[in-house]
Amino acid sequence: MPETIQRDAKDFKSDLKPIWCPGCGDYGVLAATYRAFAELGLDPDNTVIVSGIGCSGRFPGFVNSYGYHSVHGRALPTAMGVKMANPDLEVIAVGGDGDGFAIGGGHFPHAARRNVDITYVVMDNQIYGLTKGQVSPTSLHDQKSPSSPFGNTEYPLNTMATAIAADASFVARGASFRAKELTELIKAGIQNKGFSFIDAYSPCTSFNNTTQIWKDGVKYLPEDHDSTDRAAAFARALEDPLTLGVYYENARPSMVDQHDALKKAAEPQTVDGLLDGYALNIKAAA
Amino acid sequence: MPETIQRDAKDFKSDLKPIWCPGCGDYGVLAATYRAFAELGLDPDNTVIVSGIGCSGRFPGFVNSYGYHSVHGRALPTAMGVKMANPDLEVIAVGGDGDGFAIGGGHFPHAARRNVDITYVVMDNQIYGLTKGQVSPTSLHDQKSPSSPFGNTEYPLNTMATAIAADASFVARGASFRAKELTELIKAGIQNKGFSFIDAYSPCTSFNNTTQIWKDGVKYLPEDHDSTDRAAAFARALEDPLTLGVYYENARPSMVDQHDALKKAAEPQTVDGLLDGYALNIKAAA
Amino acid sequence: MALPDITLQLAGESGEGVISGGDILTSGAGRAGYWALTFRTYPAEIKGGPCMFQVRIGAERIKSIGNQTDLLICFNQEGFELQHATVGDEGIVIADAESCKVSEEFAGRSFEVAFSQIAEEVSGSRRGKNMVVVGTVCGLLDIDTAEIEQLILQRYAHKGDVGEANIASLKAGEKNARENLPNVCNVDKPGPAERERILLSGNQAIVAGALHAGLNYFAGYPITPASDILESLAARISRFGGVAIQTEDEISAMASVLGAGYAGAKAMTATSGPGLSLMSELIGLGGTAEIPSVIIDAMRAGPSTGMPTKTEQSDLNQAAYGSHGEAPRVVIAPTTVDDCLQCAVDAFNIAETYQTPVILLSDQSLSHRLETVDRPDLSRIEVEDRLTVADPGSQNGSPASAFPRYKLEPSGISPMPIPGTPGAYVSTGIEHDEQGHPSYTAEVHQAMQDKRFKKLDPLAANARVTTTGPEKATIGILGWGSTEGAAVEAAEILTAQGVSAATFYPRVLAPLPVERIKAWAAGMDAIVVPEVNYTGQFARMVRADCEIPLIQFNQITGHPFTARQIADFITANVKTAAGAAV
Amino acid sequence: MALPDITLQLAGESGEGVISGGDILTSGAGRAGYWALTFRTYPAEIKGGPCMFQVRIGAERIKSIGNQTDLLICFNQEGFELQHATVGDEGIVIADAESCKVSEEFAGRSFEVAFSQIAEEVSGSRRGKNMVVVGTVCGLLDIDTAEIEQLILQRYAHKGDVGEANIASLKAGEKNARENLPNVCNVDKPGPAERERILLSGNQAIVAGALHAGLNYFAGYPITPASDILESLAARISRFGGVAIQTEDEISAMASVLGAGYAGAKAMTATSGPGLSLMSELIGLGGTAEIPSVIIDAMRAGPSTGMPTKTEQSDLNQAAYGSHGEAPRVVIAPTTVDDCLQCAVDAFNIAETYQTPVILLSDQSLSHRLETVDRPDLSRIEVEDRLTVADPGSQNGSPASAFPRYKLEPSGISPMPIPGTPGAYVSTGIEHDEQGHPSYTAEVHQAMQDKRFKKLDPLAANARVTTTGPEKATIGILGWGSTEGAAVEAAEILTAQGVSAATFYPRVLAPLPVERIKAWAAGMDAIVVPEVNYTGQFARMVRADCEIPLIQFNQITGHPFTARQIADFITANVKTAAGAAV
Ligand SMILES: Cc1ncc(C[n+]2csc(CCOP(=O)(O)OP(=O)(O)O)c2C)c(N)n1
Ligand SMILES: Cc1ncc(C[n+]2csc(CCOP(=O)(O)OP(=O)(O)O)c2C)c(N)n1
Ligand code: SF4
Ligand code: SF4
Ligand SMILES: [Mg+2]
Ligand SMILES: [Mg+2]
Repeated sequence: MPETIQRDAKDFKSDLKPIWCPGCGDYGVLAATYRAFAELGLDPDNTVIVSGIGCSGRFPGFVNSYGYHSVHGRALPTAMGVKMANPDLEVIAVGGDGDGFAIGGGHFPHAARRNVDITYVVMDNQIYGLTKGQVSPTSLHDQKSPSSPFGNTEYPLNTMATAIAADASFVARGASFRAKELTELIKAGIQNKGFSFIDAYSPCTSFNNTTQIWKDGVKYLPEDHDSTDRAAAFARALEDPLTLGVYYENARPSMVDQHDALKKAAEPQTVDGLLDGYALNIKAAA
Repeated sequence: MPETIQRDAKDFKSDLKPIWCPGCGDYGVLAATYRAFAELGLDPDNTVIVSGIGCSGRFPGFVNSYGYHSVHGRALPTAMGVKMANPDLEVIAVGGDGDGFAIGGGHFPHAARRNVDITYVVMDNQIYGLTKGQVSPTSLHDQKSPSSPFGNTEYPLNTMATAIAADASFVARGASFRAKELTELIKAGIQNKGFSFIDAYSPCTSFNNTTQIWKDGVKYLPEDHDSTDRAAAFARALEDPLTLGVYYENARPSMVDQHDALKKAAEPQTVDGLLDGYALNIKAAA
Repeated sequence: MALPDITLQLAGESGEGVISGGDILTSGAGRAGYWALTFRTYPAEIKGGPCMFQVRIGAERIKSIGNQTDLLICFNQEGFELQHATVGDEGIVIADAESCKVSEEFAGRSFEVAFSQIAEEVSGSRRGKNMVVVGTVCGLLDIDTAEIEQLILQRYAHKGDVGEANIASLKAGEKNARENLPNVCNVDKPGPAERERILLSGNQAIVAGALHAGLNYFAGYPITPASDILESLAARISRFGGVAIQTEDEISAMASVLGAGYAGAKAMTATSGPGLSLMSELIGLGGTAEIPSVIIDAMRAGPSTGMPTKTEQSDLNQAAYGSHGEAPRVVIAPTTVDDCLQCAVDAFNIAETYQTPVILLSDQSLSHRLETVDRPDLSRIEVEDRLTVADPGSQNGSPASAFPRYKLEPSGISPMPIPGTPGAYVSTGIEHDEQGHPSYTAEVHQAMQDKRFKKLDPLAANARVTTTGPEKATIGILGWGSTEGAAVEAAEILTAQGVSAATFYPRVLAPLPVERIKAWAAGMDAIVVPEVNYTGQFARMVRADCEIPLIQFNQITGHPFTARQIADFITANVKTAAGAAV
Repeated sequence: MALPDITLQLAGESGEGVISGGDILTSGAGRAGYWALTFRTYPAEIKGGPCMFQVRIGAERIKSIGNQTDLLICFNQEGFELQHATVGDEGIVIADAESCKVSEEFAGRSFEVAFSQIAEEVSGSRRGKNMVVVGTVCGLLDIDTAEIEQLILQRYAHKGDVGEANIASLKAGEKNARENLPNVCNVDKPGPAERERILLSGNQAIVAGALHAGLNYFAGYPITPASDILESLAARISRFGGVAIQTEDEISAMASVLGAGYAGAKAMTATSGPGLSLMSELIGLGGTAEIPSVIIDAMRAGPSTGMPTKTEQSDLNQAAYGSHGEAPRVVIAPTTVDDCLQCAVDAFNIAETYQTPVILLSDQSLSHRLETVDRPDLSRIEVEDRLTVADPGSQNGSPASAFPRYKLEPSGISPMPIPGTPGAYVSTGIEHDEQGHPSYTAEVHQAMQDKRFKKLDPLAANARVTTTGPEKATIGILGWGSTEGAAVEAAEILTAQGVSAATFYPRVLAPLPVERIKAWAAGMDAIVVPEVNYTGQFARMVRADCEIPLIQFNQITGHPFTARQIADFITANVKTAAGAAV
C-alpha cells in the first residue's frame, strides 16, 4: 500500500482544455469528478477513465489519469476488461445517454448482473450532442429535434428503472449543477464494491437547453427512502424524473470477488502439465 | 378485408419436421403457436415469423406462414422493419434467451419504448441450446455448464422486471408445458396493439433439463393482480420466478399509430417538388 | 484579365456567419448564372473554433475544389494564419481592417476592408459582418446582388428587421468594393443557361434520388457526415408515404432495413465507416438471403473514429469484403452531386433487380459540398422493381410454406414473393436449398454460391462508366468516386502540356468491370490510380482481377485532391515505356 | 501388401458411440505408436442424426485426411448409404450384420459383423456396439488393445461396470476379427518413436499455446467451432491466475479484450465468422490505438450463418480488410495442430511486440481434428513481451496526462505505459498526435498511418514460412492454413508422376511477405493456389501485391481438400509454359 498523498482537485486537471460549449453541463460533472478523486485521494497513475464517443466521451482527455477513449457505445465492456485484467486499478466509465443507452445499451444489464467493480457516470442531456442534436433514448416523448421534426414518436427510457431492474448494486441520480451532491454520489459510487451507476443530468446548452427547467425542477429523494428496497426504489423511479439521490443499493459479491475466489480455489498448473493430459505413452511396435 | 377462413392448428404446420431433441420445450411453444394462430384465424400469407439463431431460432421453418430466419440477436429490429414496411402484416418475433437477452439484449428496451406492434415470444430455457449448453443471461447463479464449470458467477437477468422497466405494453410469462394458457397468452399478445413480450419457459432436455422442477414449481399470478399497476407488476416480478400470467399491460399509441398520424398529417409531395427547393432561378448575365 | 473561374475562401470563427455567408454567396452566384462547387472545413470544437468556406465559381461547370485560393477573405487574424498558405502566387487577400494584419508577402495584393464597422454603420449592428463580406465579393466580381437580397429576405422572413439590416450590410459591402477595390479580380461572365439548374449537396441529391426510386423505409443512426440524410428524410418521407426511423444503433438500422426489404419496401440506411463496420454481419445476411437493400456510406477519414469531419476514400475494402464467408454485394460510387442522385436511383434499381445489398460509397467532401448541376429530368430516370411472383400456385402447388424462393434460374434471379401475397417461404442466412430449407451438402452450397455471385455478372458488363480523353493515350487515370472531377481536370492540364491523357471512372466497383477496364487500359501507356486513401484499395482490387500494372497515387490529407496535385504527381513520377518522365 | 497408412471411417447414428469409439480408437492407435489424423461430420439435428468419424493412421506422420476410405465400418444402413461413395476401389466395407445391407459393387470386399449382438453376448447390453467396432478394427489392423483397455477404464472409472463391459466388447470384437477376417487389410507397423507424442485438436493446441504465451484474460461468446476454446479456458485459466469471461456478445468480448490489453494483460478472444464480423469496428480501434490483442477465428463455411459445422477458408478478406478506414492488423494462419500451438504463441508475440491486433485464422477442420504430433518442447518456444516504459519521467516530465504514448520512433513502436505505473495518457481511436491528443491535420494523419503500417514491415520480411520441394520446379503450390498437408502430399504425388513440384506456406498473411513470395515464385513454371473458398481470397491478395500470375483452385464442399483433389486439378488444368498439360 503506497502512502496516501494529499491531493487537490486541480491535480486531476490535464493539460488539455475542454472543447465543450459554454455552459455545457459536462463541465460540472468534470469538476465534481476532480473533487471526488481528490477527496478519495486517488492516484492518477492508478486510475483509468474509460469513455465511448460523444461530447461527454471526450471526458478522459481532460482528466490527469490514465484514459481510454473507446468507440461509440463500448465503455462498459472496455472498463470490464481493464478492471478484470488488473483489479487494483480504480476504473470509472463515463459517457452520454446515447452512448450508454442506445448503441451501448445492450451492455448495461450485463455489467449490472456481473456486478463488475466499476463506477459508470452517464452525462445525460437527453440528446445527441456531438452529432448536433438528434433525439436520444432519454429524450422526451414529442420532443422536437433534427431527427424528430414533428416530435419524438418514442417514449423515453427510464434509466433509474432500467438500472434497478438490472439489479445494479448502486443506482443514483445527480445533476451537473448540483456539484457538491454529485461529488458525493461519485465518491459513494467509487466506494461501492460492484457496479455503480450514476445518471447525471448534464444540460446541452447548444441543442437541448434544459438548464433552467432542470435547475428549477430538481428535488431530492425523501430522507426516509429505503434504498435497499428494490420494489420501493422502482416505485420511486416512476415518480418525478427530476428527483435526485441514491435510489437503490444491493451489496453483493462483485465480479472481482467471484473471480478471485475461483483463482484461490484453483490448483496452479503449468502448460507442461496441461500437455501431459494429451500425452501418448507410446509403445513402439516391437 | 378478405373473408375469414376457418383454420385448424394443423394448417399452420409446415412441411419441415422439427429437428429439436425429444422432450424439448420448443415443441410445446410451437403447438401453442399453431393453436393461437388458428383460433385467431390468421392468414399464413399475411403472417410473418421472425427469428434469430438458436434451437428456438429454427421455429419459423416449422410454421406454414412467411418466415425470416435472421442472424443471431436481430429478431426484434428485423421484425420492426417488416411491420413498419407493411403494417397490415401480423408479425411475430421468436427466439431464445441468449438471442434475445445476450447478443440481442440491446434492442429489447427500444422495441418496448417504440411500442412497435409485434409479439415477441422468447423460448427461455436458461441455457444456450444450439451451441451445446453454455450459460445464458437467464441462467441461475452458480449454475454449472461447459462455460461455467465452477458455477455461474453472474446473476440471472429478471426478464419480467426488465420488460416492465422498459414499459413494454404487454408483459407475460408462460410455459411450454402449459399449452392452453400459453396459447391464450400468445393470442392476447397478438391482439395487443403494441409491443407484447411473452417469456415462455421452455426446458432444454439435453443441456439444462428443468422439465420436472418447472412443472412442479409453476403457479399463476393471483386473480387480483392489477396488471395496469407498473410498480405492483415490478414487485411481482421480484417474487417467485416460476409465477406465470400477465404481469403488466400499458396500452398506449403503437409505433404504427404514431407513424400513421405523421403520414396523415403530411401533405403529399413529389420529387420534382422537392427539387424545386434547390432550384436556381438563373438570370444569365446580359 | 478575367479568370475562367475563381476560387475564393471565407475564413473566420464559427459563429461569425462564415458558413451562412458562404451559402448565400454560392446561391446568389448560382442564380446569377455562375457554376459553383464548395468545400469547407469544420472546427474541432462543438461550437466555436476556426472555420473556412471555400467556393469555386465560374462560367463553365466546376469540376473540383480549385488548385489554389484566388481570393481569400479573412474575418480575423486566425483565418489569415490558417489559410494564407493556400493562396496562389497571384491570389488576393482581403482582410478585416480591425482584426487582421496580413503579412508582407502579400504586399500589393492584399487589401483591408472594415467589415464589422461597415455593418455597424449601415445596420446598427456588427452582426452583419458576413453580409458585408458577401457584398464585397459581389462588388469585386461584379455579381448582381438582387438575387442575394431575395435570398436574405426569405431566410430572415420571420426575424423582424434582420433581413433589412443584412441587405443594408450587403449593399454597403458591395458599394465599398466597387468604389475602393475596382479591378482587383475578374472572372468570366457566364453565358445564358441552356437548362434549369439546381444547387444542392451530395447528401441532398441522394435523398432526392432515393425518393425518386421509391424509397419508403429508411432507418439510420446519426453519424457525421451522414446524419443529414436521416434528418432530411425524417422531415419529408411522410409526404411520400414512407417512414424514417432513428434506431438505437446501426445494427438495428440494417436489420430493420432487411426486414423492410423482405416485406417488399424499398429500404435504405445511411451511415459512415464505423456504422458500416457494425453492419458487416447483416450485409452478409442480405447477400445470402438475397434481400434488396441500399446502404449509403458517406466515408470520412479513418481508421476507427479517425477524423470525422475530414474526407477519405478508405471504406472500399470494408464495403467490398466486409463480412465473413463470402457474401455477394454490389458497391457503387458516384462522382459528382448530380451523379449522387443518379447513383441513388441506380442503387435501388440494382438492389431490386439483383436482390442484393448495394453499398453506395460517397465521401465527406461529396456529401457536404454544394454544387450547381443541371436539373435532372426525373421522367427520364428509370425506376426498376423486383421480380415478384405472378402466380405462385403454378410454381408451387407444394407443401405448406415451401415456395421455391431460391429456385435455380439460369439468370440466378428467382422470383421473390412478398408477404401479404401467396408464396410463403422462410428467408434465411443458413445455407439452403431452393425452398429455403437448411441444407449443408457440397452441391447445394456450390450451386447457391454460384447463383448469388453469378447473377451479378451483367453488372460488370453493363454498368455505367464515364471516360474522357482519347482511346490511346500516354497517361490513363483510373479512379472511383469523388476524385473524378480533379482527375478530368488533371488530364486537361497534362493534355495542355502536350501529354495525351484519358480518364476512366466506373460506377460499379464490385463486381469489378474487369473486361472493360482491361480494354480501356490496353490503350494507355501508363495508368495512374489516384485515391484519397493510404493503401490504394481500388488499385489493389484492379490488380487482383485485371492483372495490369498500375501506379498508385495515395494521399490522406483529409481533403479532396486538387487537379494540380494529380497532374504534378504524374509529371514527377510517371515514366512511360519510352523511358522519359512525362 | 501392407499399406503405408489407412483411412477408416465409422459411420452411424449420433448416440451410438460413433464419435467416442473413434476417439478411443485414435488414442489407442496413437499410444500403439501410429500417427493419426481425424476428420468428422456432424448431424444437422441438435441430438441424433447421422454422423461419421474418419481417422487416417499410419507409420509416418499423417498430413491430410486421406484420399479415399480404405475401411468403412457401418453401424447401420444409413451410414452405408451416406458414406460408401468415399470408399476406394480396393476399400473394404464392414457392416453391422443386423441392420445393414451392403450393395453388390462391394462384393468380395464387404463383410458382416454382428456388432450389437456380440456386445450383448459378452456384456449383456447392446450399448457396447461401438467397442466391438473398435475391437474389430484392432483385430483387423493388428493393434494391441492393451492401451485401449486402459483408456476405457479411465474414461468409465466412475460408471460402475461399464468399463469392464466395454472391455469385454472390445476384446470380443478383436477376437472375432482376428478369427473371421484375417488379412482383410494391413497397414505398416510403426517404428520406434523418436520423441514423445501428444494427441490433441487444433483448438486444444491453441489453448496450450496461448497459456504458454502468458494469456491471462480471455473473453468470448459461444460459437461453433470455437466454443471449446472458451470452455477449455473457463475450466483451467484460473489455475494459471487468469480470468475467462463469457460475454453477452462478441462486441463486448472484443471491447473487453482491448481494455484488458490496454491494462497490460495478454488478452484473447475466440470466435467464428459471424463474431469476427461483429468485431470489425473494434479491431479497427485496436489497430489505431495500438493495443495488443489476439483474436482466434475458427472459420466455418459461410456466408452469413452458412454451414456452421462445415469447414471453409473464407474469412481471410474479413480478417485482412474488415473495418472501415484503413486499420492495420496482422493475420496469421497455422497449418497443422502443432502449428496451432506455435502460431498461438506467435500471435501473442506479434501482438505484444508490434502493439497490434493479431487475427489467427484456423478453420473447422483444424479446430476439431485430432492429430498426433511430436510433443513440443515448451522451453524452446520463446515468449515476448511488449515494450513498456522504464522511466517515464525522463521521457515525459511534461504536463499532466500527456505521456508521449504515440511517440514517432523510427521503428514505429512506441513504449506503452501500463496503468498502475507512471506515464498516464489517453488511448484513443480518434486520430491523435504523439500525446494521444485529438489532431486532424494532414501531417499528423499521414505520420500516424505511416507509423501504424510501417511498424509491421519486419513481419513480412522475417515471419515463418514452410516450403517443400526444389527451388526450381514445374509446379509451385502456394497456400495458407490447413491445406498445407494436402498440398505437400499433392506435390509428392506429382513428383512421383515425374512432375517436379514445390510448396510455399507463409504463416503471416497480412502484411503479405511480398518479396519472399516473389523470390520463390521466380523458380516456378506455374503456380497453383488451392483454397477452400469461392473467390480465391488469398490468390487475389497475392496478385494485388506481388503481380504474379496464379492459377486458382477453389472448392467449397465444406470438407478439407484431399491431396488427390489438388494433384488431379493440377494434372487436369495446368499447362506449363512449354504448353503441355502437366
Ligand atoms: C458506430 C458509431 N455510430 C455513430 C457515431 C456518431 N456519434 C458520435 S457521438 C454520438 C451520440 C452522442 O450522444 P451522447 O452519447 O448522448 O453523447 P453527448 O454528445 O450527448 O454527450 C453519435 C451518434 C459514432 N461515432 N460511431
Ligand atoms: C454472431 C453470432 N455469435 C454466436 C453464434 C452462435 N450461437 C448460435 S445460437 C447461440 C445461442 C443459443 O442460445 P439461445 O438464444 O438461448 O437459443 P436456444 O438454442 O437455447 O434455443 C449462439 C451463441 C452465432 N450464430 N452468431
Ligand atoms: S453540444 Fe451540448 S453536450 Fe456537446 S459540448 Fe455543446 S453543450 Fe455540451
Ligand atoms: S438442445 Fe435443448 S433447446 Fe435445443 S433442441 Fe435440444 S432440448 Fe431443445
Ligand atoms: Mg447525450
Ligand atoms: Mg436458450
